[in-house]
Amino acid sequence: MDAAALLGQLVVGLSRAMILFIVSAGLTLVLGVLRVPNVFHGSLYMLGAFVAWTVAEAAGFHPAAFWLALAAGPVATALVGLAVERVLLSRLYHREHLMLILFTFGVMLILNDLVKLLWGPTYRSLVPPPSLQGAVTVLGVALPKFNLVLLAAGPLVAWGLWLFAHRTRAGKVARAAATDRDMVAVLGTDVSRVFGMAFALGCLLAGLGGALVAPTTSITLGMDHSLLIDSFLIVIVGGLGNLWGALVGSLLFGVTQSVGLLVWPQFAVAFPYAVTAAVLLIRPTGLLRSAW
Amino acid sequence: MSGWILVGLLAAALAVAPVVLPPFLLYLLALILVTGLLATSLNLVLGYGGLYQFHHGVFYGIGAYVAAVAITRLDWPAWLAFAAGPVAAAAAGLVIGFFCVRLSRLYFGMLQLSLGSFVWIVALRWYPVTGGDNGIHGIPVPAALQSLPAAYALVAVVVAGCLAALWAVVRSPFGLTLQAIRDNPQRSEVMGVDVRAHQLAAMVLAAFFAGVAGVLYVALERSVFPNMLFWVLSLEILVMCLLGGWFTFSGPLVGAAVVVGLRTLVGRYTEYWTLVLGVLLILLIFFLPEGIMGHLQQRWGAHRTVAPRPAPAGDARG
Amino acid sequence: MADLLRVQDLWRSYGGFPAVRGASLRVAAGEVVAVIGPNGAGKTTLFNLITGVLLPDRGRVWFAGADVTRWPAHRRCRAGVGRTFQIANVFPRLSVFDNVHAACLAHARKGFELLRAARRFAVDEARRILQLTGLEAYADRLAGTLSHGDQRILEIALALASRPRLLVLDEPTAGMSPEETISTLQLIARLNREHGLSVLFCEHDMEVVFSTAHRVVVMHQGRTIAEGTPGEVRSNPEVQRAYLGGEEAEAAEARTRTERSGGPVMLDVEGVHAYYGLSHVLFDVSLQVQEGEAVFLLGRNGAGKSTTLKSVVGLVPPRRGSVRYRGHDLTGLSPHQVARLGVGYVPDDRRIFPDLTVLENLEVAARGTGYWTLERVFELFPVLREKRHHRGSHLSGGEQKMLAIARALVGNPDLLLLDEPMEGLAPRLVRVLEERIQQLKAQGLTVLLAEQNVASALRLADRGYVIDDGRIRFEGSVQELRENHEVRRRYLMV
Amino acid sequence: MAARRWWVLLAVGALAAASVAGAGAAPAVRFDRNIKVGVVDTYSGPPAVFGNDALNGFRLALQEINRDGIHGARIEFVTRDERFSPEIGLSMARELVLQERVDLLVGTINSATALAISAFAREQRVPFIVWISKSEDITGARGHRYVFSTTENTAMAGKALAEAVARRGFTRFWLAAEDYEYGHRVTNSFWRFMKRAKPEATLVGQTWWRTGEPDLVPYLTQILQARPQAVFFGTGGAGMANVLRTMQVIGFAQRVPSAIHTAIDVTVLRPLGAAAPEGVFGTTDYLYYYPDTPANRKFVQDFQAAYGSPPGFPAFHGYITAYFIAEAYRKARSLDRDRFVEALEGLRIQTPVGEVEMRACDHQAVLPMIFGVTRRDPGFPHLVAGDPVVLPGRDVMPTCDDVRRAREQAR
Repeated sequence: MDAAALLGQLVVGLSRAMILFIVSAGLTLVLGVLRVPNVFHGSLYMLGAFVAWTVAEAAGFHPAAFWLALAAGPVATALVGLAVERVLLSRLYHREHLMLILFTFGVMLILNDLVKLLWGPTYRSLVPPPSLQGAVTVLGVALPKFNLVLLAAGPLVAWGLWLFAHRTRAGKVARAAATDRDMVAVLGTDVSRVFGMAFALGCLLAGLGGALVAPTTSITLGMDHSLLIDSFLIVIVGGLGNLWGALVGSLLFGVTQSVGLLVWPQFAVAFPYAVTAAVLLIRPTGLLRSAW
Repeated sequence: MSGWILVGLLAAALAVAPVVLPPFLLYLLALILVTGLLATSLNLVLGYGGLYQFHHGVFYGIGAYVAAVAITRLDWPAWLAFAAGPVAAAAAGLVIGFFCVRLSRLYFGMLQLSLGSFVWIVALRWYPVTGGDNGIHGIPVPAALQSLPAAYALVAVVVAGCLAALWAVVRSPFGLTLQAIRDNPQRSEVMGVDVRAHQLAAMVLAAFFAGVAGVLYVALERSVFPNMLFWVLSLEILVMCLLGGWFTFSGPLVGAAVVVGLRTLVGRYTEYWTLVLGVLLILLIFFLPEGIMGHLQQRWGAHRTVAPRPAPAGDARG
Repeated sequence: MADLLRVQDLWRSYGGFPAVRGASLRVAAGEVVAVIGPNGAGKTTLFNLITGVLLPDRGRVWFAGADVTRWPAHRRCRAGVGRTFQIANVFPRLSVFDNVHAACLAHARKGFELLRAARRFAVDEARRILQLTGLEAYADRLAGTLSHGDQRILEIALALASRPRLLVLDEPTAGMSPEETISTLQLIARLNREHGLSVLFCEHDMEVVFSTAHRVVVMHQGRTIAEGTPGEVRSNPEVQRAYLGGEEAEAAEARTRTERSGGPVMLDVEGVHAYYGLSHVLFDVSLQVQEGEAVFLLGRNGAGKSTTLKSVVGLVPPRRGSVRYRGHDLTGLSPHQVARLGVGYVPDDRRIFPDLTVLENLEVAARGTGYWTLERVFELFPVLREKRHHRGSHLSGGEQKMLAIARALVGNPDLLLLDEPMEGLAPRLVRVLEERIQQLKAQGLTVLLAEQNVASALRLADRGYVIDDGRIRFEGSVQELRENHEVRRRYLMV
Repeated sequence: MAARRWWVLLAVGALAAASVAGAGAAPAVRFDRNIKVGVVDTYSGPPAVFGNDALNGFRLALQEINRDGIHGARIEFVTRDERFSPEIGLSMARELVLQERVDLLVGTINSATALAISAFAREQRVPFIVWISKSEDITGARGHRYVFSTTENTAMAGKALAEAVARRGFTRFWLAAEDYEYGHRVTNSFWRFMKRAKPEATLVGQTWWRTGEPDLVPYLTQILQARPQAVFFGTGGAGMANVLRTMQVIGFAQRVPSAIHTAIDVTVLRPLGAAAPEGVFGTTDYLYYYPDTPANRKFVQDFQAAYGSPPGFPAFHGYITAYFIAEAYRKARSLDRDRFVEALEGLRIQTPVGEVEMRACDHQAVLPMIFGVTRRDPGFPHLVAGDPVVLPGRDVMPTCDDVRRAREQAR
């Protein structure tokens, strides 16, 4: 194993980590503010990919429509999330957590079947515009050009979320509501709207992850399954509700897998899980401080 | 008293089932019994213990896999392998429980979900032993169990025995203590109860009975599949408990009957069975939060119950 | 008499805030000892340290001759320490009988008895305790459906099940009706007399303390400052000053008050009944606040002050009765709607957002374009400006109090509900805060001040109400209250 | 006892078969009911593409068959969606046999389900014909009297591809596969046959990724860095689409020759359109455009007319399965399951790719394999197989002795 190969795999692993981060950031946001482990988060990721594909297809896969398609995915999932939260979930906040989790499971079952109904079982592909097709050589590794977009998107999203949480009033209110929602209410803020917004934002990130992953892979039913478990593990390893924890967890996941390929390619898939297990056995509440 | 009459009638119905039911319905009944035992074992920790056991299916799968692997790969005598399944499941319950009971409710569930997922991944990837995504099929079972009525008889007798044992546990000092812990762990602690030890013991017991269910599945289907350890199945078992009523003893059994029955029935007409289940689940959460049996109990006033206390905002530590 | 319990110089902090700093006491076998002290004096924390719910940072606890300082709660329970909690703490989904039975089983160490039926163990014991506590009639009811008072008695029953030698009761009569209080006191007395049980309890109701306790220990700001017979404590000047807020300071005060009655009615609470779950907390509470007034709502801990304020802001919506504010009906509005109408609220437990900085705590609350800007709030509380980038959880108790008030102010309220702003603060800080509140009043803010510190309340307010057991017991001006010794003695322990 | 009955049945069956054969022109038989086929396959999720394609081929054939009928009976069928999940598939099969009382079972895309149902079929003595899933265990180590396969299996695919690749002179290989039953089987048999064809072949390394892995870039870049002379990929369906796309994006196939079973298949290449890479070696047992024979043309035309797109390999399997069933019943002249099994053994039928035999020793249809290299062609909207070569079925199949040995070993 030479240094160049290691660096190459690191770069490759980073772009995967970025997708994981975007999705799990949404999950951890919802966990932190609403304290709901949203089981249909993965379905939204899938939905985001399908919507992006549909918009691109409607535009005849015109290169100019590509970015529009990428934007349409998250917007659609945010709307779906918002609708579910406003109409149903918001009526359940006073109930036990178990009910909230099972509710999101029910929504997952419905959403997955709806995606099947609407798009059918065929797999689709969303081709990036010519300028982003093909690969560039980074550190001797052929890296798809679109992965550069991912490498940029991750930090951008992290930065954006940080700005939101610390520089906007809404973000600060959401952080405050995470610890004491009644107090936020008596200060004159409609907490339920804050929750709706935070939930929609979380869902938006799931859809964004899906839309961003769409040009790199086949868009299929079931693409949500392994991702959901991965992102749950990531937020647990990072510390529930902790945004930076999601970033750390994603990097751990993405990088251990791609670097693990150099060490023991046959079992590289198991590396992230082994690392997660090790972390949790030592620190059962995750690496960074949990918001819970 | 009427309860015992009902139990007697049910036992009689189970006894005559092989004579009156066509084979497929007999098989379905056996499957419902196995699933019902699985759901009831979950409810020992969920409804009676107040633990968010999100990944109970793991113990079911471990019980089934250990029995299957012992028979097909290690050439153990079938009955010995059948005994090994529940023991292994209980051991897994001890290990997973050891790490989980230290944590608060939701973290408990989440950690369990992740530890359970490791077990699932092991089953899915350890091809030489577990058969990977393929599972293990055509497991040779003792000649006495070859026919469906024989397999049914085993399932019916064992499930009835396990339910009786679980009933005894629920009514025992341990069961009462467990319910007290569910209602108020802190108060129990101050009362002199070692809360974690009880929770751990409950997890081991529940895992054991889930393992029994897993072994019965092997006896009935002669197959094991990695999906038995997948989190989706675990959530389905949770749904069964909720549907039947997770503060009642019979609820999970009823829930299992409804879910397994509907899956078979609806599955014949539409490929969108999960959509139906999802809608059913949401309706349930909104309109029948105490589940079918819980609702009936309230209606008939067998016990006066109160709505579960809403978890206060900072509850996670509970 | 040998000491059954001995506590020596206990210390315990929460997140930098020392709740108990040097508490010592002893309880002899067969003795009934009361711990008194203003809210926030550290009584509950002390009890948690004694029963093992919390472990101390420093100090020692001996029980029956053994050093139990590091023992976990369940081990102390087995050694003979039984306790109840400040808020009803039973097993709501179990029947009353099962509640007690579970406790008896725990005491009998039958918790791991798996297969034999529970009813084969300790049933007589459970029945005996139900009888002793007068709960037999409710044996089949689910505990969660009992009245608040009965739940408290059930709690005592649970504590008895462990056959304790010492019963530690945290405000056993809080929130009880007078009848329930009397029967509870009789129960305690009987347990002490007939069963030789030692009792350690804390209580705000001085009637209860002085009629029940053999000895009284006084706590203030986390320290035990005095002890003695009820008579001795009553006449101890240090206790007077610390506990009762310094009558002499009040007497020395000769400021003229601007009597400002006659403004339009701003807040009109009428016939409000409020509940926590099933327990009825407020009974037919009515009060009025006029524009520009400062109104006190006095009462000891658990009397219903906080609940009254919470039912105004919508955190505990009244089940019956109405709350009107400037012509708006507040009943049925959610808290944020109430707040937007101009009602500011400072909770007694501060409720600072711990993960947000001081500045962010204020930004989250800032609302409207009124007088109060961040700048003006910082002028009022300069220490907050210094610490504006510190996280809320890193502030001291006094700073958190100030932040809580500042946070309410930046919402530019017209009516400010202050819930025990002085609670648990050092005297120096009390002075500072009082000055600030005076300033606010002078600026024309209408204030409803819930206090148990009589002196403070009387210095700050124009007129007001006394509440006890969830009922308004007195209404009148400061002068009238000052002269009404009966009310002050009965409801305010003065 | 059970074994004895089996022998009696066999004896009776053999006698009956002999008498039928002996009688030559036997008297006309009329079936007193229709033949009922239970189809268990995946009709939801990504693999449903294959399940639906196979069912369409099956339907098309049934239309033709039912026009004349079989001894006065028609073939009916019911479908059940196993959702790519063996326990559901097994449960469905059980329902079809015990409740719907079907005469035989047909399915499925999922190798794991096929093996599970096969075990059940053996126990219930119900014929089961596997039409898409390719695990060689189905008719190999775990084959039995009641299971048949009308699809090429991993042994055939591995052997065909290994021999074709071996001719090109590579010696240093990398194996990369998706971690599921088919991936394991096809990869193992490729390597087994490669070592047999070229004992000096060495393995540089191997990679396994899990099913549904969205991003294969790390895997492929790592393989490139290890510089093998050729790579074998064991994957199918959506996973295959992912491999091909990623190869295309990072220019993998241009740098390392790659071989994938079904890489030249239409079901794989059509959805990818231009996103598929050129120069990948592939095999399949059916192409709608090659060989361009009248029989194939007719099948393609009919299929295109009925379903609006050309048939993929599953459609071909579905189509010949229906004909195998029909011909076997014609020959058995009975609805008896054991008579049907015996009639199917060694049966030869005419298909769009010529005569196909159901080999009696292992119940495996003897299908030819086509080898080719992916290439753009202006005449097609998708990539096609360039330089196709047909390898006769009997050359790529394990011998009856191999199968017997495998079965003995499994026991």
